[in-house]
Amino acid sequence: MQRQADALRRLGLFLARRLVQSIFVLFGLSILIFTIARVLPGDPARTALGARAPQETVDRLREEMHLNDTLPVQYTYWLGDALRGDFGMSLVTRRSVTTDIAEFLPASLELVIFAGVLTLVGGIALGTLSARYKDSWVDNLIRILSYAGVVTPAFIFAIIFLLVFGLALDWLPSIGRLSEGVPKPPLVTGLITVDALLAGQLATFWDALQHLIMPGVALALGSMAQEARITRATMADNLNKDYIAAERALGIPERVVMGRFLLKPSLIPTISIFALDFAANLANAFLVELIFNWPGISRYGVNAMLRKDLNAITAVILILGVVFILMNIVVDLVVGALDPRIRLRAARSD
Amino acid sequence: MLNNASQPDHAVGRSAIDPHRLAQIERRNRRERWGRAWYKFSRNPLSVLGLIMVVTITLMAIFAPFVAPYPQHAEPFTDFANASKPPGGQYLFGTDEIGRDILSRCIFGFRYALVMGVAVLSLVVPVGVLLGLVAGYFQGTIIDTIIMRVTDIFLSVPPLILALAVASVLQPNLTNAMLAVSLMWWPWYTRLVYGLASALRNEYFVVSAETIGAGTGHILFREILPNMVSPILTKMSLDMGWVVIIGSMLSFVGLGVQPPTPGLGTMVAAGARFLPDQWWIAIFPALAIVVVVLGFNLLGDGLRDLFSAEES
Amino acid sequence: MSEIVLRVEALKKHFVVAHKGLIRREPVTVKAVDGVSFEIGRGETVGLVGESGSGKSTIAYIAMGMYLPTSGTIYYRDRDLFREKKRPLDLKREIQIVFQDPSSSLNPRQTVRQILELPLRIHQAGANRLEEVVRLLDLVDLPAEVMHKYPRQLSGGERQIVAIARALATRPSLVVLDEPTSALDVSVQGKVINLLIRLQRELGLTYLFISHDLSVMRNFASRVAILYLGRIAEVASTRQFFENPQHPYTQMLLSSIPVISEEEEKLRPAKVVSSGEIPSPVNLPPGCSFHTRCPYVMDVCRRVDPALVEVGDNGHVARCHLHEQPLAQK
Amino acid sequence: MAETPLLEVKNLSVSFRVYGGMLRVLDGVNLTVHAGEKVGLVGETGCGKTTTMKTILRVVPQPPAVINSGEIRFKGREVLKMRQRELTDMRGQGISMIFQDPTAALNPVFTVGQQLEAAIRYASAESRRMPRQEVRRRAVRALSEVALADPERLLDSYPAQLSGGMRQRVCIGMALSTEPELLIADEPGTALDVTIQDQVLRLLHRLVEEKHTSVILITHTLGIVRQITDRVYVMYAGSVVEVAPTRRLFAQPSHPYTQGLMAAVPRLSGGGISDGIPGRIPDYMNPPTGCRFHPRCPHAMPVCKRQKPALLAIEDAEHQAACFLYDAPERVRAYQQEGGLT
Repeated sequence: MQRQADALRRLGLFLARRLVQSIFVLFGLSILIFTIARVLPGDPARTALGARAPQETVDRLREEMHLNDTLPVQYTYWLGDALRGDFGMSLVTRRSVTTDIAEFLPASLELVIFAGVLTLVGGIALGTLSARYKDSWVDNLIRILSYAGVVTPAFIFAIIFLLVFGLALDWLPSIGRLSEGVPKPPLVTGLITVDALLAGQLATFWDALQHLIMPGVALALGSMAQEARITRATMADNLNKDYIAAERALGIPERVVMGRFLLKPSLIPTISIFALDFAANLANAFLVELIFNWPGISRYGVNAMLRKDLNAITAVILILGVVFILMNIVVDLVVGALDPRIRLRAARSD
Repeated sequence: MLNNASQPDHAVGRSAIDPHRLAQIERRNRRERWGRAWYKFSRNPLSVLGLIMVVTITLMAIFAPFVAPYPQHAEPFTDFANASKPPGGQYLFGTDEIGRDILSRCIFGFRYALVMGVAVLSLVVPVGVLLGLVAGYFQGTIIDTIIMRVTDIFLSVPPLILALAVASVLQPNLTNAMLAVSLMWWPWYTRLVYGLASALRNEYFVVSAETIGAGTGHILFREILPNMVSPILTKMSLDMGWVVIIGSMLSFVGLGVQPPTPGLGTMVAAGARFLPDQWWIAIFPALAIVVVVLGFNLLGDGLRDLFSAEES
Repeated sequence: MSEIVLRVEALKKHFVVAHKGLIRREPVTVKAVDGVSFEIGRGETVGLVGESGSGKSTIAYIAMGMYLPTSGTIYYRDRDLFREKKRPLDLKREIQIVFQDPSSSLNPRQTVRQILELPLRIHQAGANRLEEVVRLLDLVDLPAEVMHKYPRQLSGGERQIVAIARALATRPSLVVLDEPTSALDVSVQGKVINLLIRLQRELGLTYLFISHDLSVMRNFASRVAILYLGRIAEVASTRQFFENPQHPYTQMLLSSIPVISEEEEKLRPAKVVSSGEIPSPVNLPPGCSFHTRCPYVMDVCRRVDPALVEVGDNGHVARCHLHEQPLAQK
Repeated sequence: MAETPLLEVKNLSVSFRVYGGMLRVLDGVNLTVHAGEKVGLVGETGCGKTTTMKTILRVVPQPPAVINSGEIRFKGREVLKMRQRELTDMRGQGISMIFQDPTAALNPVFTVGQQLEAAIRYASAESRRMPRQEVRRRAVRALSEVALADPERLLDSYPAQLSGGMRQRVCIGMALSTEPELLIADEPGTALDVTIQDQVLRLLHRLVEEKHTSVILITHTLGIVRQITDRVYVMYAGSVVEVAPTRRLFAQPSHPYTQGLMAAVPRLSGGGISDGIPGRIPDYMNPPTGCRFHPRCPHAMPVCKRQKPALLAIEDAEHQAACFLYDAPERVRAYQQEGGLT
C-alpha cells in the first residue's frame, strides 16, 4: 500500500516536472513559428488579400492584424489569441482555423493510430521472428523486406498501392474516408471507425475500415520496417548478455527465456522509437493524405502553406508540436514502466 | 588488437629518429590501417554493393550530359510525336506526356538530388557538430542550457513540417528548399554530438589533457572530435538518403526543383496524374529515388558495422 | 622528514548527489572527503588505501585540480593550490597524474607520438619535440618505434608505461598514481611498479600512490594512510602498518587478503573477521563511522567520533577509541 | 579413482568467428572433476577460463562461438550431443553457474523474485507442479541461506536497488537454489571490495561444504584458490598447462608459466616485486605454433615451437605439466642440444 502511494506520488511529480518543461519548449516553439511567419520576407496582409487587392484594404488589414506595432507587441497579441484557441481565419477554407483543426485532426489521428497499431504489431512480430531464427532464410527474407521498407518513402508505396489495388485491381476504395452514400456516424471521437462501432453501424465501420487500409499500410510500412530492424538488433544484442546465459544456466527452459526474459528488455528501444515515429507520421503523412485525398491535418497544413495561409500554418505546427511533446512524455512513461533502472534514476532525483 | 610484433627491441631504438625512415614507417602504418579497414568493409557484400551504387550514382550525376541518351530532354523540350511511349528499345524507361525521355531525366534527377544532399549536409554538419561539441563539453553551464534548450525547441516538431513551412514562405526553388531543410536539420546533429561529447568529456584522456594544461580548442577539436567521427559519418551517410526523400517530398508538392528542371519528386508528382495507364511516367522516377536512398543506406550500415568492429 | 612537497590540510569535499523536495530543494550530499590532513616529503611514496567510498581517488583528483575542495586546502611547497581560480601552468607542470585505466586515459585516435607531444608543446616550448619523445620512450624502456603506434596496438602494460611517460614529459616533481596497476594482469604489474621505483630513484620524484591493493602497497609505499568513508583511520610507515596495525579496520582489511604463502599468513590478524556492509556515504553512521562493522565496538563509538591519536613511533597515528586514553571513555 | 568422474572435458577446442577471421580461443582443454571435489581454474584475463565453463553448460553464444572438437561428459553423458530438452534438465539441477559480474548476470528489468522463482520453478518435473506459495517459500529460504536480511522485501526489488555485495549473494543464492551437483563459480567477488569479497568467499565455502556440492572455482587470484580448493588447473592461452593438488602446486610450481605467475604475485610480507613474465598474451587469430607460451618462456627450446606438449607427470599422475622440460631426461637433453631458439 505504502509502496503504491509512493509510486503514484512519484508519477505525479514526474508528470508535473515534464509538463513544466514542455510549457517552456512550447513557448520557444511559438516564438520560432511566429518568427517564421512574420520576420521572413513578404507582407502577411498583402499575402492574405492577394496581389490585386487595393492598398487601402491592405492597410486596414495591417491595422487589424497589429502589423504596424513592434514585433514583441505583435507576438503578445498573437500569443494571447492562440492561448484562447483563436488562431484567426483560414484563407483557404474561409472558416476559423480552430474549426478546421477540429475537423481535420481526428481524420489524421485515425490514420496514424491505425498505422501505429500495424507498425507496432508487425514490427515486433517480424523483429522477434527474425531474431529467433537468426541467419536462417526467414531472417534473411525479413531483413531484405525491412530494408526495402526503410528506403522506400511512404508516398511511393501510396502510389503503387493506388495503382495496383485501387485502380488496376479495384479491390479497395482509394479516395476519402467514406464512400458516397454511406451514412456518417454521430460525432463522438471524430474517428469514423470508432464512432461507427459506438453507434453500432457495422456497414459504416466496414466501409471506413476499407478506406483506411491503403493509406494506413502505406504510412505504416516504413516505420514497421524500422521497428523490425531495431527489435531484431536489440534482441540479437541481448541474446549475448550474461543474464541470458545465467538464466539458461539455471535450467530455465528456452521458451521462457526467450518469451519472457529476453523479450521485455528488448522491447524498450523499439517502444521509444515507435512513439516518436507515431508523432512524426502525423506530419509525414501529408503526401499519403494528398494521394488518397484523406482530409487530414497535414494535408490541410500543406495546402495552407502552398497558399501562404499564415494563420493556418502556425496553428498546424503548434498542434503538431503539442502532439509530439505529449508523445515524448508517453515514451518516458512507457519506458519507465518497462525499465526499473530509469524509474529508479527518476526517483533519486526528487 | 593483439599483436606479437611489438616486443621491445632496443637494438633498433635509436635509428627511428631518422626523419626519412620515420615518414616511411608512418606511411606504411597508414597503408596497413586502410588496407585492414577495406578488408573488413569488403567482407560484407551488401556494404560493397552500397558503395558501388553510391559511386555509380555520383558519377552519373556528375557526367549526366555525357551519360544520358538525350541530355536536351532535361531542358525545356517537347516532342509530342513520341509522347507517352511505353518503355522499349529507343526509350528504355519510356517517355512522358510531352515526349521527354524518362531515363535521361532520371539521370539528371540524380544531379539535383545529390546537390541537395551535399549542400544540406555541408551546411548542417559543421553547425550542428560545433554546437553539440561546445554544449557537451560545457555541460551543466549556461552555454549548455542555451544551446540545448534552443535545440529542444527545434526538435519538438517533426522536422518535415517546419521545413515545409519555411520553404512555403520563401520563393519555391532548389536553393530555398535546401535552406529550409538545413534550418531544420542541424539540431539532430547537435543532439547526437551533445550526447557523445558529454560522455567523452569524462574520459580520462580528456581529463589528462586538462591536467597537462591544454587549451579548450585543443581539447574540443583534437581530443574529443576525432573520437566521434564514426557515428557522425554513419549518420551523414544515412541522412543523405533522408535528405533525398525529403527533397523529393518538397518537390512533389511544388516547393523544390521547379519544372521543367527534372527533380525526381516533381517527376513522380507529375506522373501520378497518368496512373494507371501510363504507369512508367511515375514509377521509374520513384524507383530512382529508392535506388539513391538504398545505396546510401547500405553504405551507412556498412560503415556502422565497420566502425563497431574496429572498436571491439 | 626532509622538505615537504605536498601538504593536505583539513580537506573536505562534499558532493551534491540529488535534491529532496519539490519546491524547496534541499541538497543531498555525500561527504566523499571529510577532514583529511597529511604530508608528503620529498622523494617519499605515500600510499592512500581504502575501499569504495573511502574518498581516496577524490583526494587525488582535488590535488590535480579536477575538483575544488569544499573546505580546507592543499599546499604544494607552501603554495596554496587553490588560491587562484584557475591553476597556473607552472603548477600544472609540477604535479602530474597517471590514471587507473590506460585504455581510457590515452586517446584512441592519437599515436603515441601525438600523445607525448602534447605536454611538450605546452611546457617545453622550443625543445626538439621528436628528440624529446625518443628520450621519454627510452627513459621508460620502450623502443622508439612505439611512437607510431595507436594505443590499441599496445598491450595493457605498454599502454600504462606510455601514460607514465606522458606524465613525466612535463618534468614534474610530484606524480599522483591513481591505481596505476589495478587494470593490469598480475604478470605485468610488477614491471610497471619496478619501473616507477627506478624512475623515482633516477629523477627524484615524489609519489602519491592511490590503491586498494595492500600487497602492492607493501612493496611500493614508504608510508601508508588508510581511509574509511572519507576520513583517515590510520597512518604509519609501511613496515609498522603491516607488522603492527592498530586500527580494527586496518586489521580487518589485512585479514581479508587472500595470500599465497605461510609467511604472509602470519601477517593476517585472524581474529578480525570481515563482517557487515560498507555503509552508504550518503548516510554516515553517527560516532565512529566504522562502528557498524567493528568487532570491538563500545558504547562510546556509537556516540562520539574519535580523534587521531599517536599509537607508535614515526608518526604512527590511529583514529580509534581503543587507543584513546581513559579520558574519552568517561 | 576408478568411478566415473562427475565431469570430464577432453581436448575441447572452441573458436570465435569475428569480423575478419577466427579467434582460436580454446586449444584442447582437458579437465576432470570428481564428485565432492573443489577444483580451481586459474589463469589471467582472456586465457579462456570463462569460455570453457560456458561451453560446458552450452550457454556460450553460438554464433559467434564454434565448437571445433572435444568431448564433454557430465556423469558419463555427452553434453555436446544433448538435445535442448536434456540440456535444460542438466542445467540447474546438474550443473549451475555463478557468473563473473553479478550486475551483468541479473536481468535488469525483472525483480530478484521473478528470476529466482523461475529458477526454482523450472528446476525439475516436480518443482514445475509446485504451488506458488511453495516456490515463494523456497525463494525466501534461498536468500536467507546467503545471509541476506529481509528476503521478502528483497524478492520485490530490482537488481539496480541492491549493492554489489548483495547482488553477488543473490547470484550465489540463485545458483544454489536448484541444488546442483556441480557449481561453477566464475571469479566470485572479484568485482567487490576486499573485505566484502572475503565475506562472500567464506559464505560460498561454507555452503558448498554443507551441501557437499562439487565446485569449479575460476579465478585469476592465486590466493583465493589456495584458500578454497583441493586441486588446481592452471590455464594459459586456451590450454591447461599444469594440474596439481593445491598444496603441491604452491609448494612446487612446475610449468614455467605457473612459476612466473607465482613469482609475480606481490607478497604481503614485502621483499619487492618481480618483473613478472615478459611479453604478452598471444593474438588468438594467429597464435604461436607449438606451445603457445614459448615466445614468453625463459626455457624455450626449438621443440616448443614445433610441437604442442601434452600433459606430462611430474612425480606421479596427480601433478602434471604441459611442458617438454618434464619429458624423459634423455629426450630433454636431445631437445636442449638442438641449439638456441631464435
